[in-house]
Amino acid sequence: MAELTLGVFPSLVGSMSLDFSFKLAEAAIAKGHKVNMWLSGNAVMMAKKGQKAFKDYSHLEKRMKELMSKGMEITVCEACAEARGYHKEDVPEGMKRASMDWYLAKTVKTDRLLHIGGE
Amino acid sequence: MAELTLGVFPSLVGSMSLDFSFKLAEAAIAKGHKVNMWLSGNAVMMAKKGQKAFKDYSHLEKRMKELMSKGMEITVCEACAEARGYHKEDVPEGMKRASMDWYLAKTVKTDRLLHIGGE
Amino acid sequence: MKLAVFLSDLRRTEDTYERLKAEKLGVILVENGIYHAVIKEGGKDSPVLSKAGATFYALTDDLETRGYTAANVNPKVKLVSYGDIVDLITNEYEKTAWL
Amino acid sequence: MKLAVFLSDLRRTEDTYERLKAEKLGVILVENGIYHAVIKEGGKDSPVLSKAGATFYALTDDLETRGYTAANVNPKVKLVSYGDIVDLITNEYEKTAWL
Amino acid sequence: MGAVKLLFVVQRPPYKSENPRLALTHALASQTAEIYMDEGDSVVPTVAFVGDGVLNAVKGQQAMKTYGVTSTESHIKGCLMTDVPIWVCKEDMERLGLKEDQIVSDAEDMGGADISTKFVSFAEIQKEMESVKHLLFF
Amino acid sequence: MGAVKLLFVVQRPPYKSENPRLALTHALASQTAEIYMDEGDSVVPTVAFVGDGVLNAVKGQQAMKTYGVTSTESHIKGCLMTDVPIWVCKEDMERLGLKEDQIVSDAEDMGGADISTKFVSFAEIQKEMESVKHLLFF
Repeated sequence: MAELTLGVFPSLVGSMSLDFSFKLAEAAIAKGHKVNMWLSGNAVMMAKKGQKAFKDYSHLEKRMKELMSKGMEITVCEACAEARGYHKEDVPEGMKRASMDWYLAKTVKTDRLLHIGGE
Repeated sequence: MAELTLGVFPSLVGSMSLDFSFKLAEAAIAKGHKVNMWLSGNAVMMAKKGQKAFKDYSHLEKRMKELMSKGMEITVCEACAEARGYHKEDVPEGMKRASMDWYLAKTVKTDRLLHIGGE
Repeated sequence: MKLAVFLSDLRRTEDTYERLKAEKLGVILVENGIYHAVIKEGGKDSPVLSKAGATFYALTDDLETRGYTAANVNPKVKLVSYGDIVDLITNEYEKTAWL
Repeated sequence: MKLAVFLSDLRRTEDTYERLKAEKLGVILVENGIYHAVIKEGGKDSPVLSKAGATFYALTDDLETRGYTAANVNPKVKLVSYGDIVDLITNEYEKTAWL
Repeated sequence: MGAVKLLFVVQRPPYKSENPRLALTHALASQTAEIYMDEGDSVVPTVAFVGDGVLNAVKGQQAMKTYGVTSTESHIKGCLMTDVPIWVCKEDMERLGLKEDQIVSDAEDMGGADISTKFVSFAEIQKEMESVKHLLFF
Repeated sequence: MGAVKLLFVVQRPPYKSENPRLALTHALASQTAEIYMDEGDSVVPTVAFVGDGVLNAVKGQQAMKTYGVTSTESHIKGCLMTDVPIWVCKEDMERLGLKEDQIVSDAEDMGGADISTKFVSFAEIQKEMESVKHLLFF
């Protein structure tokens, strides 16, 4: 089985790139792969607990926790989070915060990297 | 003197549309106009206190407070804020939260509306 | 190289896409990229589908989200699931580029 | 109508822009829209500047942010400050459209 | 001021950002804005889809099934149900190869609306731009 | 694994989103990533500007003066100072009418870098795409 690393940079509520990333991670884990996820830029929105689930918006906290319970490592960019006012106490349980070198280091051993940039 | 209403929908840290909006508001107030600002979509990021000021990111909380002290009304979309996990206690002092009808109602009397959409 | 390119937009990034070359090239249409599989602007296939030697895929979920079904899809394009994309990027291609 | 159009991007929204008409039309280039005032792609002026009957403005702050100065600006385009934009939209034009 | 007309112009495709949906929810909010207004004032919105924005109005959107989110389609139906006019640009439909039967035009599954989607030329949208007080481009 | 090569490709203009800047700060993070890696492993990044992305490399950016934020230019200089190669696509410069003297090429105001910006053809970038382990498009 392969190790897949996803770097997710775009998105906020409303764009579907974060949804895409979590669905792809779910499919990869179902096939027995190891998945790492790095959230930077606007994707650090996942580092804020207590998001209200409206039908108009995708709500990914529950799915994220399931994937973490199945071994997915998920880390958000610490500076990107602080710049948005998301602090340590806001982080959902199991998620890590780190600087960008965490992501760079993951690229060394991972078999595949899917880096989702965009605007 | 005219009344100008700005509706600001794009942006997060990194895009410059919010910076644009606040600078334009500042210039309008300096000329004696009345300014209202509606923040929706990703622009509701202003409804979160405690954003760390990094040089890499624009940091608008201080300017926002100055403009409010000069009479600018600023209101954020309540649902957009809750969907991102920004609650009542997160709102900077002086800023209001309301539903979209606040913005619609402002369009009736305002002389000019600049609605900043985008992606 | 064996490269899987993801296109997630209807417009832009065309000039990088046009110039990119790969021994084996897969083009995976996701999000608003799926419009390239279903729209014939001015009666013509999307220029995206004219990339020589490429194999084209479109994500069914993203097609359905936007109101399209298999019946609308250009015959050059294969429909895939999330699981299929995982297989493509782990087995068929070695590198990925999300344009 | 007297319309002030804001362009904030280098690409896109062209088709709406091309079709828009106004008795009096001001085109205000802000953010990445300023590139239309300074870049000659393939040696030519930006098609944005060929809009008939329009008056063109570019925001100096946004020009300087991106490394350009008055010396680079197409002679069709007037440089403006934030204060000038306030005057334009309150005195010269009646409606605004941020494309 | 009486009744003030607004034109919401949606020019970008759906699901890339929340803005096309926000155009619809904001137009809908015209119905409840009176609490902030003086007696006799009101807001009268029209929503026009132009350019790639017409893709927002393609029917059969399965966003709830695939991603668990409300589709843009259902927001359009919500507008029709509350008499907010929905216009779709004919020239852009033609350019993108879209037929009228591919477009959301009523809200039968919500009980039926009194109005249906209007297929208009850009010239009609241009005329509306001239007649409204304010323009909101999304 | 030894030294693993990465190519960061920036294809969009600056200041519209933070991504072009994040490409540069992430490339720079290769310098400090060892703490998470095994002995002997390292990451070797190259940053290439292509398409409209070459506009990131125009010199004289006054973002600190105008908006109080670090310019993309200063991040490019930061990369040069720490020996992260910066490449700019020649064909795209030509298309956009940019001359070499308009492009950030050294970091003299930061004390001077040992390397300078390389002006390359797309073919060279293509070759680098083939030789690296992973691609990161911004």
